[in-house]
Amino acid sequence: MKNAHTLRLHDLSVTFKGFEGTARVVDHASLTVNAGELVGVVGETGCGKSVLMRAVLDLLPARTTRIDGAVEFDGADLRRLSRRARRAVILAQFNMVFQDPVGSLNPFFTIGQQVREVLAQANRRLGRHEGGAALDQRARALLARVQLDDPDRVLRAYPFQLSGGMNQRVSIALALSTEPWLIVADEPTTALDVTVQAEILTLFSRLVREEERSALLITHSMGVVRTTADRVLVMYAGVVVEEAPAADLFAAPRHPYTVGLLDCVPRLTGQEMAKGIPGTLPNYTAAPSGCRFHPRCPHAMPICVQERPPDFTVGAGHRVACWLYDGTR
Amino acid sequence: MAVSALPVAEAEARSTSLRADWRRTWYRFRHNPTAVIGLIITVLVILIALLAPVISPFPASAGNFVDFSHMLTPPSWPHVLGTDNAGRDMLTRILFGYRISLALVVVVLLIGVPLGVFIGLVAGYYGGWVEAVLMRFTDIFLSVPALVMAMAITSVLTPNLLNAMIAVSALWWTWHARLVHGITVSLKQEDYVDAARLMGASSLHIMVREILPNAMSAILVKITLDAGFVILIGAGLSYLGLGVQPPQADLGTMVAAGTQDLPSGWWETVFPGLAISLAVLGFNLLGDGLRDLFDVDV
Amino acid sequence: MNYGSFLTRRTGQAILVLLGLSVLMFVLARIVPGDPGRLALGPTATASQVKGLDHDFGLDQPIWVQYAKYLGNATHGDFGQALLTRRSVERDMQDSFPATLELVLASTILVVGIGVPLGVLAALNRDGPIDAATRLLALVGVAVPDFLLGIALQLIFGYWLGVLPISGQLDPNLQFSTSFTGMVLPDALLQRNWPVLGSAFTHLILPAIALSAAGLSQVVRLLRASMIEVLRREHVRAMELRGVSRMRIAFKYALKPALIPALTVVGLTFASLFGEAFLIEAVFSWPGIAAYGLRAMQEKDLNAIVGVVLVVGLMFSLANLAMDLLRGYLDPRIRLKGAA
Amino acid sequence: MTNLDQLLSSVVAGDLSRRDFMVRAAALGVGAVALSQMANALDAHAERATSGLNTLTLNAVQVFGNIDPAIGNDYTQQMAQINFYDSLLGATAGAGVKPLLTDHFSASPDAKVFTFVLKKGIKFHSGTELTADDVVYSMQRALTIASTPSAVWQGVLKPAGVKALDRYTVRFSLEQAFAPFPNTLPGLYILDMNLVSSHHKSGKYGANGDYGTAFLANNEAGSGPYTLESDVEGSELKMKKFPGYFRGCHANSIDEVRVLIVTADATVISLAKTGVLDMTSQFQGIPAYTTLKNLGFKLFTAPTETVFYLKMNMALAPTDDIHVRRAIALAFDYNTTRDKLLPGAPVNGPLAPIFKDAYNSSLPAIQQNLAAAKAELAKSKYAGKGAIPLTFSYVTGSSFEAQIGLLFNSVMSSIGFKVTLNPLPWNRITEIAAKSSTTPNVTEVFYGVTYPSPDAMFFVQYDSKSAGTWASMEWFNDPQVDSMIAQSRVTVDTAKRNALYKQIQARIVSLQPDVFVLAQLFQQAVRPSVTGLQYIPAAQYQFYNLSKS
Repeated sequence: MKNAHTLRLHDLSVTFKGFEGTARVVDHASLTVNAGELVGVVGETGCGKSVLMRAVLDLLPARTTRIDGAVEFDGADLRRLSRRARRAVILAQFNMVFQDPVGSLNPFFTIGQQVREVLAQANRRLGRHEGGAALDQRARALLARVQLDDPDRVLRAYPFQLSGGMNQRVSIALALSTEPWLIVADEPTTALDVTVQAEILTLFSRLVREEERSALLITHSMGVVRTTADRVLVMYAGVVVEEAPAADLFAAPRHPYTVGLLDCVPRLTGQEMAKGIPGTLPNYTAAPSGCRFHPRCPHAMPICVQERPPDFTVGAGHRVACWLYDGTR
Repeated sequence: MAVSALPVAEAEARSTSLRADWRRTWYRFRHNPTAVIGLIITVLVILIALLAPVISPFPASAGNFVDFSHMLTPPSWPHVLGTDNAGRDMLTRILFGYRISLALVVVVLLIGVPLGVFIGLVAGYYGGWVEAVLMRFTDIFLSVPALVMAMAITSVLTPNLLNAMIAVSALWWTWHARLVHGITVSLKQEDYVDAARLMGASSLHIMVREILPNAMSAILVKITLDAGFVILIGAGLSYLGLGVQPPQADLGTMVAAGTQDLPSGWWETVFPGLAISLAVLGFNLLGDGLRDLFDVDV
Repeated sequence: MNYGSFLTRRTGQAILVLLGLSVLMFVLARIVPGDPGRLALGPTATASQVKGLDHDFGLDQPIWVQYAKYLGNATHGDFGQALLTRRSVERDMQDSFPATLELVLASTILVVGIGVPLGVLAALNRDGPIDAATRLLALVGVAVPDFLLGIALQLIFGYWLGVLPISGQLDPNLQFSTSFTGMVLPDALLQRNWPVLGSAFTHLILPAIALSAAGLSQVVRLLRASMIEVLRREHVRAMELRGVSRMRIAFKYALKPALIPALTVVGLTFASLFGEAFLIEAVFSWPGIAAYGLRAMQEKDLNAIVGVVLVVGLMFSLANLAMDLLRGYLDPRIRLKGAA
Repeated sequence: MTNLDQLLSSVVAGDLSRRDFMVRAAALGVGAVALSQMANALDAHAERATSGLNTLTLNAVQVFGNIDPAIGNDYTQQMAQINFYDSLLGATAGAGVKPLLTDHFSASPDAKVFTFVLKKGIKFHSGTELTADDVVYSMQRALTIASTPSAVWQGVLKPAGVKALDRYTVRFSLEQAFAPFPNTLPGLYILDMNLVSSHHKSGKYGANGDYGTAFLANNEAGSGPYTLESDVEGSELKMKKFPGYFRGCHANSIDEVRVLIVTADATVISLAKTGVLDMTSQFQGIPAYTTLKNLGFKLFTAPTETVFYLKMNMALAPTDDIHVRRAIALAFDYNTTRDKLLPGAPVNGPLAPIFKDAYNSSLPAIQQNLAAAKAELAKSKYAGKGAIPLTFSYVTGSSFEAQIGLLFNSVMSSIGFKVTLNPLPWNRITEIAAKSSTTPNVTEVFYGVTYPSPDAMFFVQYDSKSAGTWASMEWFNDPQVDSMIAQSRVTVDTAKRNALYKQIQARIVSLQPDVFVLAQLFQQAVRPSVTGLQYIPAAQYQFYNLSKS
């Protein structure tokens, strides 16, 4: 394998300070991405999954955010590096596909201007010297990689002149332009028409697999991770409640929240509609004590209110943070 | 049933959210140092204006008193800010000067704001040709810088405090008309306005009871910011001899009168000028603070 | 709607507003009590002399006839005769306009040239020392009346330090006739007249600073706010993550979207400088159209007042129109789709 | 020219090297000390003569505008006209007239026909000879254009009444008797008819088209001591000596005049510092004059015919009561005004002492007397009913007028008046002067002559026919004064006329229509090298009279 790196988040917490008080939106989350692995992170909107990724990529506003815990890349804690050094690692190894394909492209510049800018910067970092023609060639090749048929037209166009799907292909291309080891995709298909969602997802996972990259796919859709991810983490209210190989998770979900989420996926085969989970995400400034899920949990026990559940291992690579699986009880 | 219940529920929801808003607002106000400083300065200026006859060291200097044997005394005890070219105490005249500045602000806003709000509401609510006519008319007044328009109007009438007030008021409604027009246009699409209309509420009722309250915070912020701007325009007019006339103790007039004695009699110009700046600063800080608090765009 | 019809509609609106302004000013100038003929001729004039002058100026005709004539003449630049200088208002304004334009352009350059980078830096350095200094500057610009700032600059640099001239446009000892632009500084450059260039430059410094302060603080505040807003956008994060430096993003990729809404304010600032010029030209004895207009207003020279206000209104409308069109041109979403 | 002057000139002209000069100067027998002084003088001479000309630079505080003599005659217009043109008679320092273009003139006993005989051989700048036809043309043109300068002739003279009897004789036949007519003639500037009529464009004056108004607005067509060299509107006007001037030229006369349009005192001072300015306008501030004195300028001051009046509206309560008017005049603080606020010479009535033959010196001097003022006020019908309201107006933007207003307010409120100060722009004052009901109780007004005759002071201010202008804000209406003025206008004999003028002054003073504050002082800062300054009413800035060494 050409890129044998590992990313490991260890007990990562993110706290926002606002006038209403402080809110811990990611609470002691741990996560590992191995080389060549496509890891899915699933949870409702607002569960902290995007914040987790932004913490890793150093995209959170420093003024109002506190990050605790470690972000280890090949064993070195990125959080302890200087901002400059951390940024160098992030630029070299990671990249991201954003949720809103139009919003993540600058509306005032053509695709070509933006692609060339990014490529030129990459060249500079790599000490490559290329003229305009070579850069154009590279830009066209990049777009071809994401199966955009008429690269010249796309390069001339402004983002608003392209469809959402095309924009997202451009985004993926831009994410690939730095040849990252890890691509973080934050809800890459949410803003797209249902018809193109599958195409983009297929393209994304194919590119990751073919080019032997690693990926973190953040989504609120169980359906999305089921088909693409090797391993899946389920988050609720800032907490990783369950982690398992994709097949295991869908075959045997353990955490009551995971079970509820799976019920939310409309089954094309079944007659009944999704049951769903009653209630809404809690207020982070006054997060529930103990297990953050307990107010909505159908199986809540007294201990769930009092104490935060540790991770219980329930199978190979399968852990769950729920008192139901406390072997000692 | 559902329809008739809706406005009540809406109103309740709005009033509770309004109360919560006020709590949040006060919290944020206390933690916004510039807004607090602005409030302090503003209150100070208003108090000075009210109490000028009591706190002035030489109240006679605001009246008929002249003393040409002590004209242009530099700042020194007992004339801490010096005397002017008729031997009158500068500090006293500055303290009294705030009275005229604030009187201008009050009159202009009392005339300009209700008029502008009314025109903005009507234009925004009725739309169509009413809107077109009213808003184009507004544009005409805004097609020339406010100062120039005020100068043109006062000069054609006769320059004095009253006409300056008339001229500035004649402009000021336009800003509020635009502001309220914009708010009205966006609010009249809201469900609760539709609901009130379906219930048969009169247009006047909808404008005054449904739309206006939602525009109040923006109007309040605008008024606060206006106060500073009106003081500046009034001072500019007076400086050019087109506004308040002596012997009234007006800050802009004092600056203008003082320029004839520059550079030796610098205090005659600089101190009234700084007094203007202080008042404008106070209103601006307060206005900015309120704008952040209410999160409105004016 | 495409860009062409956007352009047409906007121009139509501007013309309509200017027409309205001309009616407003004309009515205002004609309804006032007073006897302009008597005023111009002085105390020794006979009643028939006054009548004759009123007739010459058409003051004895119904007001709508006067307006129609006035408008007809005004469209080809004839604003009538100034009662006091006894010259055509047009020529008076032609003589004085370039000086004001020169001052206003210089101030605009200061406003944009300093305001834009400062606003960007303040946004990048949010809550840092540059930001704090910028905010302080902006407050001073808003709160200190520009005429006071002008007087303070005169006191400090003119009277006390004695390093810069404080009145006029040129050292009166120098002789210079403008040629191409009518403005001293550019014409001196074109004619390679270095002493005049130097003198014009030093004369321009203080009034331009005093005139630009308020606009500068406006632009800085606005640009800071819109830059902060843009810097929060996803495409900025995306670009940062793709290796483009923060400075390069700020001054290129974020500046354009931040600047486009600010253009309206730049236009308004440019236009309002023509208003503030009335104060600054008075302070610095600058021989511009504002000083001319001020004299007309103080002397109630109605033709001149109306002429000057219309010219200022025209500049105001042109500036706003130009900025709208420029914004439409710079924003590809408007240019290519016409969505205003 | 002296030998020394010749020497200096040839050095300047480049005929002689400086060393040659020294040698020749020594040969002329000039001593060593004088030689070194001369070397300095030479440097100065060389410096100013880089252009080879004796240049006088002064500032004016307003633009020249239209310099057509038939259009306007304000301060700068007059400055241009009096140097570009000549008139039949010139004004004298004693506020009278003397022959200029004429050798002699005669008046008919009924004061209706005036005949002037011109000097021969006088040349316009164009080279054409000045003849009676030019005089006729100039007067007819002024009467037809009927603007400010012709106001005094309107109703007195019709265009047809002006005739050239022969090449050098002009006759004015007036519609009515007007003995002071010759005194108005310094204001009739004689135009070069051929030159002007060659510039007639189409216009509203029938056969005369535009009467050359477009041309004369920015050009001159005169015979005067100076010609127009250049006029950069708004910044500078240059005049050049006319070599063919009929009165010739004197030693050290001014070759070239530069008038810079500069208002600000600060700029005037900096120009003086850099050595550019030789002479200021008469409108600089008192501190500027002080500064200029320290820079080595001398102050030229002269009392003028212009009197500073507080005009009291005799048709409006309470100033309709003579006791109120006398009380105000007695209470006013003349000394503070003259010492601190506005320099001037004391006057005893409506006429300034400069009219040396017509001035009535027997009238008592005026002084402040608060006790007498109170006593006088007690006699009035308004006394004893609380503070008496008075409105007081002056021109905005003038520092000393505001100060005088404040002083007036302060004094008058101490003796029982309640004063409302009402500063107004000048044009507004001219408007409210049109009606007695809108004219304030008291207004600060300067009034000087437009032609050098007491008639100009009396008729415009005190004749009931002149009511309704800013110059007659007293609404003075006295049949006795009216008849004396009328009589003076038909009295050809100068001595008799002056006697009448003295009676008029006494009568006016007895009615106390004004507070006669002071006769204005004319003030200019000038370099000591400039000599020949003289104040001539209605004819200031005759550069012909000046010298610069």
